[in-house]
Amino acid sequence: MAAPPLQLHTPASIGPASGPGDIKSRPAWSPYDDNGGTCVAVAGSDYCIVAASTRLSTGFSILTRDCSKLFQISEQVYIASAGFQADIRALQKMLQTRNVMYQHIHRKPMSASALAQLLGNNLYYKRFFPYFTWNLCVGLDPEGKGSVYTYDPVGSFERVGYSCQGSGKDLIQPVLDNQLKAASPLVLPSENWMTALPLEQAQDLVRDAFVSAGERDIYTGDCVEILTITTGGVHRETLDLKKD
Amino acid sequence: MSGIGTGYDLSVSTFSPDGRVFQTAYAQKAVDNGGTVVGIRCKDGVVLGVEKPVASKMLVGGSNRSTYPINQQTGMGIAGVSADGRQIVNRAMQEATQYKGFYGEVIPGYVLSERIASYVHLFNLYWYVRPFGAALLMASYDSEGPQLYLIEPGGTAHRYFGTAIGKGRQSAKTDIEKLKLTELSCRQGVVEVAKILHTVHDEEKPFELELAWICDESNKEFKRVPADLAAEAEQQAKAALDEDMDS
Amino acid sequence: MFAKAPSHSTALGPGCAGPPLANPQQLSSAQASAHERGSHQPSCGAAPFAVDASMLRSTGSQPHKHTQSPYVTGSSVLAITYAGGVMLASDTLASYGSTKRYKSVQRLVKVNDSTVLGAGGEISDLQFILNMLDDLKTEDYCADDGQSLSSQELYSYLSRVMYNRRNKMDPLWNSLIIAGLEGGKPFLGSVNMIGVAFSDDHLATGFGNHLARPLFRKRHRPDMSEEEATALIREALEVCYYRDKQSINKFQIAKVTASEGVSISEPFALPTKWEYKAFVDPTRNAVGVW
Amino acid sequence: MFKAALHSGSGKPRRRATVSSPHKPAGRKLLEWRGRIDQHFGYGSSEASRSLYLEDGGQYAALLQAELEQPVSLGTTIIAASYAGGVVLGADSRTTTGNYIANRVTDKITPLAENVYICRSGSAADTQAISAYVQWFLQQHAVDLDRHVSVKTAAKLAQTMVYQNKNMLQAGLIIAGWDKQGGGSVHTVPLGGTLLQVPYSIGGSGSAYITGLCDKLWRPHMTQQECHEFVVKAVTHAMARDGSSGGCIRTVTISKDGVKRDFLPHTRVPIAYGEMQQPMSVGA
Amino acid sequence: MFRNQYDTDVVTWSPQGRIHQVEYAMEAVKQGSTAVALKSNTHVVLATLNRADSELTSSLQKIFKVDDHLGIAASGLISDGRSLCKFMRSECLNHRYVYESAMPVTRLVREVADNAQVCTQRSWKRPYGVGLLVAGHDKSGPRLFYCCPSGNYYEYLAHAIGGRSQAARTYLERKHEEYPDASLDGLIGHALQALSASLAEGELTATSCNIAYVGRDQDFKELDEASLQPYIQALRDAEGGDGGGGADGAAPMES
Repeated sequence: MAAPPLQLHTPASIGPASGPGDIKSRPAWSPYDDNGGTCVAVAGSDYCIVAASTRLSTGFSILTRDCSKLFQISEQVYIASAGFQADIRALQKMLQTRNVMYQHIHRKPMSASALAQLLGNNLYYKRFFPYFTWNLCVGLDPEGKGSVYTYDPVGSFERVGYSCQGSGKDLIQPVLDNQLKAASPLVLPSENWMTALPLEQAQDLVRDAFVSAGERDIYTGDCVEILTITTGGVHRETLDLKKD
Repeated sequence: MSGIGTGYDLSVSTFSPDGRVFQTAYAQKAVDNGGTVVGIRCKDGVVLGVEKPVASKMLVGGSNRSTYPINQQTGMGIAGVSADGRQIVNRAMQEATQYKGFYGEVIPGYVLSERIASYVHLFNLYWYVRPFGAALLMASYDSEGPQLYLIEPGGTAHRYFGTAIGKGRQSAKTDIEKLKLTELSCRQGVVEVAKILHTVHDEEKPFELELAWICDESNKEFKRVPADLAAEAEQQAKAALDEDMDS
Repeated sequence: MFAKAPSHSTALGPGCAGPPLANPQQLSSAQASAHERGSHQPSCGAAPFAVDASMLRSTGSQPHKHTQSPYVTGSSVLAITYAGGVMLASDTLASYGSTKRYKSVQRLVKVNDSTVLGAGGEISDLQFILNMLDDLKTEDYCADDGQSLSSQELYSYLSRVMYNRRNKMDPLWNSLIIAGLEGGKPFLGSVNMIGVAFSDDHLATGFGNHLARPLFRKRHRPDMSEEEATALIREALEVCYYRDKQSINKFQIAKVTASEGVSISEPFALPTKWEYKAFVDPTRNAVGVW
Repeated sequence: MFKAALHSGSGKPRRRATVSSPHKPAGRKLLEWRGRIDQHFGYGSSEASRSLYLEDGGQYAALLQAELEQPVSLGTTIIAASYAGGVVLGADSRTTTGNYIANRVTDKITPLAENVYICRSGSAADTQAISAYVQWFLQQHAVDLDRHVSVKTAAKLAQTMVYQNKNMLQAGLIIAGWDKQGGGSVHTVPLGGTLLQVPYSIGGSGSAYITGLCDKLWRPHMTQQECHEFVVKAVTHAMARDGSSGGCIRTVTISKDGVKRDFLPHTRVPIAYGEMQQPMSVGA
Repeated sequence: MFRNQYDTDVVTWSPQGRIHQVEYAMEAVKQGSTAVALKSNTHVVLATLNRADSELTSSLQKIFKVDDHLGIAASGLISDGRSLCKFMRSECLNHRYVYESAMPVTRLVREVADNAQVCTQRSWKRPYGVGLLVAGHDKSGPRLFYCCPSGNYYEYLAHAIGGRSQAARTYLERKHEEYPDASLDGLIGHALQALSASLAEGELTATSCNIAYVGRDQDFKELDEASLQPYIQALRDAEGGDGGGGADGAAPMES
């Protein structure tokens, strides 16, 4: 982004008639912004890890260093979202509301698969004025296996063994592919795609991935929040990243 | 009333042969049977007092409100069916908000009273509704000074220097007439209102006094009378009552 | 991964209210046409997805609203927390394009006994917002239950209002800072015209995000005393006055503390420094310099 | 409510020449243009203009059309100032359509109510429509209130219309008057629909030339006469530099004693630097 | 056949200034089984009786969770109660969506009551035939309200509604000084005592009643049968001990 040329005076401001209503000088606006951020999720056979950076940016500016991109829907189900923060917030609030309604009706919290479908439907519902959000839906399936659902902004989704979304995707996804790729999806159903890595190693991998992305992606940094979901509960840790 | 059994008193959209609308009169009856509500306009503001019967000692004290702010500059006291009264209060709040949004100024008391009266009147026109069983005393303090209005189930609105509605209205009105309202301050008015309501309430049933005012002392905002002043007024009222009994 | 050209005011970045720089930076033709279509280029390098703006226009006789732009605007608002309170500051200018037209417009407003709103951007939209908040306040007054909206509730409310209006393609052209005490703790929240909302220990809207926040990042501590906080805010205001052409030396500072509630200062001017020798004669010892 | 009313058309003829949209078929555009020639010049038959259009391949006509498609606009100088006890409103009298002076003795100071007047700048049609609506609302309101309306209410009504239709209206308004509660007060409603109460306000294209002058000359607590002189001087200097302002100077003074209109014909407008005094006209 | 000619719809005032239909609707509340509610300085407890009509049916749900901070117990036409509950849930959700906070109990109750009033003034409607005990906790502390079909609402320290509730009210009134400082367990004990006072025959079992509570740092929660059992046991012990003389032997801590 080149700096605007220096002006000793503004040509437009000389003519008194040209007020701010002057069409040419009208600032345009876009209903979208990209606030950056990276989310990673890894499914194990008895755990699920979800992590997201906490920096909120716009253009070359950092808005805040501490804005969580993880959102708890029910006890063991989370979504992680990067992209346009206002849309993310709207999506989170909508899902939260729907979860309360679901519980009033069904008297149980939403499962990861139920939320996954709901999220997909709602993203597609806004197909022609989409939520500009890159989402992961994360939790445990009824057998206690990690489950990760990955989305595009307009609601296409699939269950996978691991995924990365957001501004650091190009940096992290190849690493995950290299480290975690299991048998061919053609061979196994997706609910069996989870990695064989033990929990600690998977956590290390996620930490490394974020530290590396923090080096090269200006939208990933400050801090990463890592949640480990097991049948025993949810464990939260944070890891500082570079703050430049 | 001569309407009973004639069949002319079953609907608000029916006149009786002698030109009366009995349903409206019956609704007024609901007001007349309710707890007494007194309002007086003093030299520096308006005081409203409500006598609230307390049905059970398990009720939380001070709950079951009968006086409601409409906006900062206006308030109402309900006599009769309070559920009905609340609808009118809600409408008044909407009118006040709408007026402010449109004209950029606080709605003057008499404009609000007239608008509310029109609303109440609507329920006297159609067979599929019934008139409100509530009357409202409205206190306002606008650029024209403090004013007191009474809106009745028939859809009438009148401005008063002081008036009373509800069960004890007759003797309360007599008492109000004895007051020198042009010289009375609201602080004194609160005591007078408490006295009147205590006098009027001659049964042994427990009751609660709800006092609200809008005056210079309340910063021209409609508020409940401060607890200490209300307690003091009630004390004085009781003392005066005992004195009367003794003499 | 790479920063894309901001889509809004080139000076203030996306979602920030305010007129463009004197000479708005021309977007590359590709970007410009992309904006016309309303398409969006994700910074993560993924494929852009297009929004056909015409799809968003409501059918029928409804006028198209998304061409609006700000007319009378306010500039930055700065805000920091400190031990036991929050502090906001802004100047009192409302510009008309680059004309400094109204110089006594208060942009810090008391919302209720625990909350202050600071606003930049279109003043008429601010007045609209204030009318809504006034209605909310009256609602609280009428409920007469001693409860009023907390600053966090107001922040949440305003974020919904701003986001809903952007959804209607008819945004309220403001950047807002909501400040107050939440359960005795200082709270600062920021909402911009497209509904991006976040909370931090220090905030600044508009140009202040570039000029004041670096200073805040360096110097701000949550446990600052009120004197320290005042000194920091005043220094940041000074910087804004030196480097933001849409500002004047007439400021107000608002505070919310547990003991005193909301207080907004009378307008005041800051001492500024212009008498450095090098300022008087910049070309001395530097021949050939302009 | 305003919105609906505005959209449905006021029944008043809208004088603003229609800015043709690109979607309109060319034939219709031409028709409109012919109509306008007749309307604005009062001569030139449709046939004549048609041939004009055809002869040079439409070039001249296109130019003329561009000129005439300018909305009838009050490229204007308006002002209102408060003094101890009241307000003085002032305006020039020029209305233009592009470079053509459509009216040289316009009255841009319009009564909204007995005690409130408005200075209009921007599109003549828009400001007339707004004023007409505000007049209508205030009339109703005065009946409701049974007293004079407040200046603030008048300003708020105008503001609401400008704000809610900001995309469609070109209107810069100054509302001033006197009422019992607020005394004399000046409210300004610039383009986007902001409403501000100010000690004095200037507006229109001419105002840019006199901002400094007014900042210098205006003082609080002026007498009525001082305030009137201030207003006339301000408009004089604006007319001296702004081509879109000119003609005569009209003023309206409002105080508790009522409303007083004054008219300063062009011949008596003071001469500014670089201009010449015209010779005395015959019979003057 | 009719008691009088003024009692068949809600838009007819009787000459005495009464709406008979509304009064009849309030009778409907008494057709329901007993619901009891009481509050301390920190908690509100709701208790209802279940009358399973036969061994083969489940008993009707009479306690509804509205939001984390608020729930209701209904007596009368439970289906009316459910639709009011639905309204309350959506109001609370809306409030949470906009303000990200719990809706103040008083304001919700007032909205419900205003809704109920409208049904007493339109010829094509009938009043709700249900009484609601509303238990909630917000910034102002624990609150307990009774919403009546007439559109009136009252704030109580303790209250009982439904058939045979007079006995429960008598109990509640007799012991009311103890409630403000009572522990949650103590409150539940009192609620069960009140409930059992209203029993026509037999005694209270964990299946024949329901308990729910809400309070400071305590989301609205309905006890299941197993966690109710110890309280029932404590009630039995107390009754055995001093013949129903109160809940001094508070129930054991819930594990």
